[in-house]
Amino acid sequence: MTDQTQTGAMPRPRRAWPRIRPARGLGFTLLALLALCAVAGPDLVGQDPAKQSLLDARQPPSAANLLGTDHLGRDMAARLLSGAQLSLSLAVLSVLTAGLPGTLLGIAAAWYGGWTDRLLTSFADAVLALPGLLLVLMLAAISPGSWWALYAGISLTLWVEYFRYTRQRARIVIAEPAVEASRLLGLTPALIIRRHLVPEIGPGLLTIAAFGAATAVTAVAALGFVSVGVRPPTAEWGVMMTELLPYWREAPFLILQPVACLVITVLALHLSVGGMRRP
Amino acid sequence: MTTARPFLTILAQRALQAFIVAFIVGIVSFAMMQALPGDAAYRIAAGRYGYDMMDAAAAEAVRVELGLDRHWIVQLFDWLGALAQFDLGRSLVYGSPVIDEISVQLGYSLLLAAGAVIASLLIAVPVGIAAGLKPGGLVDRVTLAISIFVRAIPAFALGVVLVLAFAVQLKLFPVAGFRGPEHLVLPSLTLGLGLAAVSNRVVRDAVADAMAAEWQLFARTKGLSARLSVLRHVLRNASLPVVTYVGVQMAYLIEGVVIVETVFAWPGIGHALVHAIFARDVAMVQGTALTLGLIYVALNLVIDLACRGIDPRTRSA
Amino acid sequence: MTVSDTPSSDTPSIAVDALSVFFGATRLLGPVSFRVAAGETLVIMGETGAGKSLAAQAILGILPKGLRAEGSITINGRRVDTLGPAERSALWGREIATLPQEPWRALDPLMRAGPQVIEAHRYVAGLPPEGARKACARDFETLGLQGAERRLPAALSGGMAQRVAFAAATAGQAPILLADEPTKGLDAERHARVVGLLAQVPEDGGALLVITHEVAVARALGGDIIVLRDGRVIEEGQTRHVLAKPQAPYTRDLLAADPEAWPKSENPTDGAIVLTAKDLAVTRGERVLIEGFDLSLRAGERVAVTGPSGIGKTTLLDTLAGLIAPAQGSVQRAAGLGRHAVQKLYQDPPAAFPPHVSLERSLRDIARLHDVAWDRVTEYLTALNLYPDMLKRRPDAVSGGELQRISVARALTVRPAVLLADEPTSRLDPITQRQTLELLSEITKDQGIAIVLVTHHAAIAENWAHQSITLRAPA
Amino acid sequence: MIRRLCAAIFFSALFLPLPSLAEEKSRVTIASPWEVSSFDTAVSGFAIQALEIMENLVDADETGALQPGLATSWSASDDGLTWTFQLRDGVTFHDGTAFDPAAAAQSLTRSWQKPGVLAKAPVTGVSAKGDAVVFTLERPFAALPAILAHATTIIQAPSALDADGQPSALIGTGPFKVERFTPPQSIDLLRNDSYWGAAPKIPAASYLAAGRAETRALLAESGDADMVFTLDPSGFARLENVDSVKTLAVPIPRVVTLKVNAAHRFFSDPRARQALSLAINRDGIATAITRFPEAAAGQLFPPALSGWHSPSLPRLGYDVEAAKGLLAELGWTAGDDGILVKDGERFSILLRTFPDRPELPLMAAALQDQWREIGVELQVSVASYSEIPAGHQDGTLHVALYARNYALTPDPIGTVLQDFGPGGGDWGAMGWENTEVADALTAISATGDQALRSKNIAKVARILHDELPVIPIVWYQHTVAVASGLQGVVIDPLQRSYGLSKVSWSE
Repeated sequence: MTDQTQTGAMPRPRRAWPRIRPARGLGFTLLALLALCAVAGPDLVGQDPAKQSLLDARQPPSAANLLGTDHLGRDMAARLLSGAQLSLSLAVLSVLTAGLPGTLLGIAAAWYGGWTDRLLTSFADAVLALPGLLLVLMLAAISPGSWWALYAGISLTLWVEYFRYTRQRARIVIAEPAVEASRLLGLTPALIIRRHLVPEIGPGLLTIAAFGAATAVTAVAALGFVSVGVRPPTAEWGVMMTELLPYWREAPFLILQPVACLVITVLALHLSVGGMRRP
Repeated sequence: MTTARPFLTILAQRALQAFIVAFIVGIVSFAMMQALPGDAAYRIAAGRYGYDMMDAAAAEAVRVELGLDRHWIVQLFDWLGALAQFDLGRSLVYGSPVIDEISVQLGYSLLLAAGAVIASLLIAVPVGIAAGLKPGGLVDRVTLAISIFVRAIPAFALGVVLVLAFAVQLKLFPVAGFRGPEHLVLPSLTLGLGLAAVSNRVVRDAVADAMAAEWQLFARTKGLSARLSVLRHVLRNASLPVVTYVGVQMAYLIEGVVIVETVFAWPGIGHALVHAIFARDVAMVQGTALTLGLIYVALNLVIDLACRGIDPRTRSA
Repeated sequence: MTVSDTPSSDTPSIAVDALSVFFGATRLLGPVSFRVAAGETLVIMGETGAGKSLAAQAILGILPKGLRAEGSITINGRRVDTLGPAERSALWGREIATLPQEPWRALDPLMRAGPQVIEAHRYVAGLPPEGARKACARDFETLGLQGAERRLPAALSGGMAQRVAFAAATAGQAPILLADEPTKGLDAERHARVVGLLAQVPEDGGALLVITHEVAVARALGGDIIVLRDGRVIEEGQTRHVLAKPQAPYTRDLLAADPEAWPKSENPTDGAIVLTAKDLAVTRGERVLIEGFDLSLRAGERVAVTGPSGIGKTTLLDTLAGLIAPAQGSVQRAAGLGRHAVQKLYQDPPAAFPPHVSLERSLRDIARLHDVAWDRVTEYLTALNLYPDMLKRRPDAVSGGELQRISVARALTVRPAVLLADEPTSRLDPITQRQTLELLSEITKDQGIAIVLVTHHAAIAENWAHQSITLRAPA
Repeated sequence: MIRRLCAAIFFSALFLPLPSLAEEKSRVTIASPWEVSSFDTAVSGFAIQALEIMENLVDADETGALQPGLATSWSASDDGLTWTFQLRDGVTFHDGTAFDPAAAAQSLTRSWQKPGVLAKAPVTGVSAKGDAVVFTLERPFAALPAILAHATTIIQAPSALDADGQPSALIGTGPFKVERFTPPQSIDLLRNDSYWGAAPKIPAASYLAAGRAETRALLAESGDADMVFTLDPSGFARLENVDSVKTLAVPIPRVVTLKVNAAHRFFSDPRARQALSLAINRDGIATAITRFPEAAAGQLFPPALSGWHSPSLPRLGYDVEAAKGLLAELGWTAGDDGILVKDGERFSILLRTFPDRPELPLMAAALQDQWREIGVELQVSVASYSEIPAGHQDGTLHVALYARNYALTPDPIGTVLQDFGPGGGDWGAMGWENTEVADALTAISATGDQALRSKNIAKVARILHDELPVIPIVWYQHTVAVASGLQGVVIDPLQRSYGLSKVSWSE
């Protein structure tokens, strides 16, 4: 057998991020739990996330309200669960709709090179130069309070990152003799992408995606902060962060809850992705 | 891998990019502003007079004053024609020249952005190096967890917590405003922490890669101490991806700037852009977007030049 | 080579007693014992992957994580295997110098050649800045590197990079030089220069420890030799004796595998012409590398192409493969040959496979795309002395020799008419090299496949090919 | 190297002597949410007036009673069509130029031609005459002096206008002059030593617009700001327990109201509007959201609006069953999902509101939940407030939630006339007209006779209370946090002034 000692002076330490098997299992368990929460929604606690009880606002956790009540006396647990549906689907959707075209265009730029590459790269540069916020705010303004406008805007600003990363890495991979060999041997482009590119750039993309999921949710919070949000009484983690900010001194446990949910989600994503790299 | 580009080529490429960006930004922002629903005259009147004073009569007055009835093509060509003479026009809401508005606010925003980048580097570089020198070690794992946590906290929450700690409790820095350099610290730190949460991982990866490189091992076996090897070889090699990434981060900085400007009552361009969009101040939006786009291009030029400084391969060969 | 605490002449510079390296409970190397005194040379020779490099790593104290060394190592009279990492690294450059395997990768890509040597003089030898610069200039002159001080590693040839690395490694005046595969991938001329450089070390009173798989290197350096196989010592003694009268069968095989000793190939078959190149020119940028290249390749024919590094052999091969449009002239395939009729074999076999996919997956993909039954593929594998079980592994988990044979099987799967092989055995030890090339010639003969072999080894070109073309730079 | 340099710069920035913190406490810093973006008095008049940079011809005290300002006296001609304002002598603008009738007339003409309160008054001309400014009207209008006390009619120096006639500086006659203006965030002020009236006690002041209530509360708590206006309920509650600040809450004539499109088939019957009103838990909203339980609006005009608030009106109540009953009378029946249905149409309506006042979206969410109890489905659209006048004009509006200030001018008649006069108003009645109210309002605006006014005001208040063209929800409190060392603080319920010229530091 060839050990690495022959091909290189020393085996490289794993380029991956801290990688521990049990941690990965924990990641998947957490993700499964989050998915369960999102699917089951507020039914899990049997409370209506929109039902108010104004005189019982900002109550600390109790038997009736497991996580307390918000500023309008709504059950926090029910709202967080209801928010999980929107937040997680926003995270997944925006990652998908930004990641897929971004990755495919990145591969196209690296594959064809020349003018295609220059055109796509200039386009991506121009998109980056256009303040992303402008794009999101305008889309949100086209349809105020609409969930889809927010999501589309966020997704539109995120794709460039996937594009840049994929293009940069794919260029290196495509230039390798292994890809040349595969082309000579008659592998179809689709197969070359699957066998050569996906394993090589996949982990990096997943890391971007994990960060991107967090970005999507905090972007909603940031938009809420500049008064662009979804229609009440929608519960979403980012929206809740903005809504609960005014009560951060008297009831800090309120705003901490959606933040904690997001931390858990991102942590779970990172753990289950295992290797984590950024471009 | 790296292609050598002469200095002038870089300048020419960036100039061309600047031109394209100017054109695209102008057209896109104009088109989107036109596409927005609702009557622009009402929005502008609202932006001008506030809700106590704004009504349909004010909106009609605005419509007549600004000629909003004209066909959009006429309005676009007006703007492009003025732009060709380096005139960004007057703010529809404030009536003052856009260039004046931007020049005041841009200065503050750039100060804030620079403070944020410096703060993020001051945090990310040492932390990233510490984590990257021992990938998988305790420092690495702890900083990863902290990075994730900071990344998941919205900037405004981070901002108020920092204010509470450093301004109210410790009384080290002022809460908000922009009188002196001490006012810059907390907003910079708020933004910088958010940036550092990601960029410390980039530094860490770059350092880990450099530490695993054969040339690093050879630098050691030829007799350099660990410290010298890091200082003379690892840092320089690791700084390349980091500098490139900082360039990318700049593009995302503007979002954070808006929030931080609002929390810290900092007069900045992000804040102005948001207001201009809400108030349908097309001239301000176009002018601001254009300025930000050009700054992005200029920053890329700086990054290019920095990479040239670090990487001699791009100069000779 | 005067160090203040110079050991007495009977103290060996380096002494290794019962050194073993383990991965868990598996012994990868050893037990090995040897000693090298000042002015002496020791060559450790063996097949690829025999654990030779582990010895060097164990001596330096840079074994990869998970590996563990036993036995004692004494350097200049001081036991070092019991020392902590910091103390061991303090020996580097000062007591023991190391020549890297791949000099290009061992030089900082962002630092010019001069400063990389100067810093060794300055920080390791402790010279003042001006003195370090002068010492570097002296080194560059002695090594024939004048004018290379301002060049970046990427602008150095392999031979030059090795000499720069030599200057940097020896700047600290360490009395011991450890060289791990110092001639890997060098052409004949550069090969000779590096060996000459190494031979100088014992003459100057240093102790030299060289790890190599090349018989020619051992022969040129003399001294003592240890032959390793599967991590165990097969034979040891004076190099001269061992090479002249090898006792162990394995050593004999190793010597017999030297291309110089190969029998001359028989006459070519008279097959049909499959590929014609006419008046071909190869360029790199503006520079013309090869001009007026003509070739008529017949089925079953073996053609070797030799020439100095940088002459454009690889580019020529790519042009023949149709991967690059010819700058001038034409390449024509015989009528009826399909798109996949020309295949390539690569110098570095692990780099020619998708690294994250099992070998079986890669091969099955190709079989499926070309409608070849899997049984046929296993037939090829068997013919190449491979067993299908190893296909479960990934490319980095099989040896270079095996992988190169798998890549032959992979190429055969698409039923090519022409195989273009770019130094396919230069990274393999002599026995594996011989086996691989012999199998290649058998199979191509059977299948009537023409083969163009690029090599820097004149003996291989001479003995293995039917026809040998030597490229020379245009005037 | 570069890294070290940056570090050096950053750290030296950190440890520079902190001038503003070290400065002797003489400057008073005000924080408030409202940004000052423009030199134009039509746009930024409120801040310029409240900071006492510019002044009006007519001033008003905290009760809304008119006082001499830059005009020492004023009088109307017998037919009520000509008003003469006698100007104060010896007043100069901050830049030394003289304040004279020509300057005043120029400034007022500009205000008259810009959208604002003056543009809505029946003015036909403004001119300088002798040492007075003369207004000519098309019909008698008793509220003119009150309008001249409004922020958009402050007097700016002619030298503040640039060559294009655009304002490019803040030059007025007030006790404070502008040292530095950084739009939209701050204005630094210096005492105007040549002020005609009593000179301010403090030498300098600063205004900082801090948009977020959290920031303002922290500014107050840390002592970085000495007077902080408009606190959020949570911040107010917190600051009540901080020793270094005093908190004040003053009722002001601003009301959160719900505008209902009475022309819409759902709301044309007053009983429908009454039902909606009965379904609102005002006490809940006042307790949980604004946290001033006593500010639940029992009627439209708050007690702060002296002369208009009438204690004799019954409080608007909360009675879900009564509300359901009224709607049932109108033919609404509950559908399968609990939402009312009539003629196959669901009682589903859209409420427009805006986020500029953070409590409005919260109240909208509360209304959404409370009206669901009576089977009314409410969609909430939080967007630009310009959507409300726009929806009023094109008739698409259902209901809108906003905060209306009935004391824009010290005399509320101008605003009330606009809102409930013939044709309704953008921020008032929609599709609702009542000749009795219209006549009463005309009478009030034309006369200065207090008895006649009171009679008509009571009539207007009663009809609005019964008919509910707008449904009041809560009255506003003006919340302020003041550094405990600051003396002489007077909170103006009309929000015309921050009272800077009267404050001083104790000791």
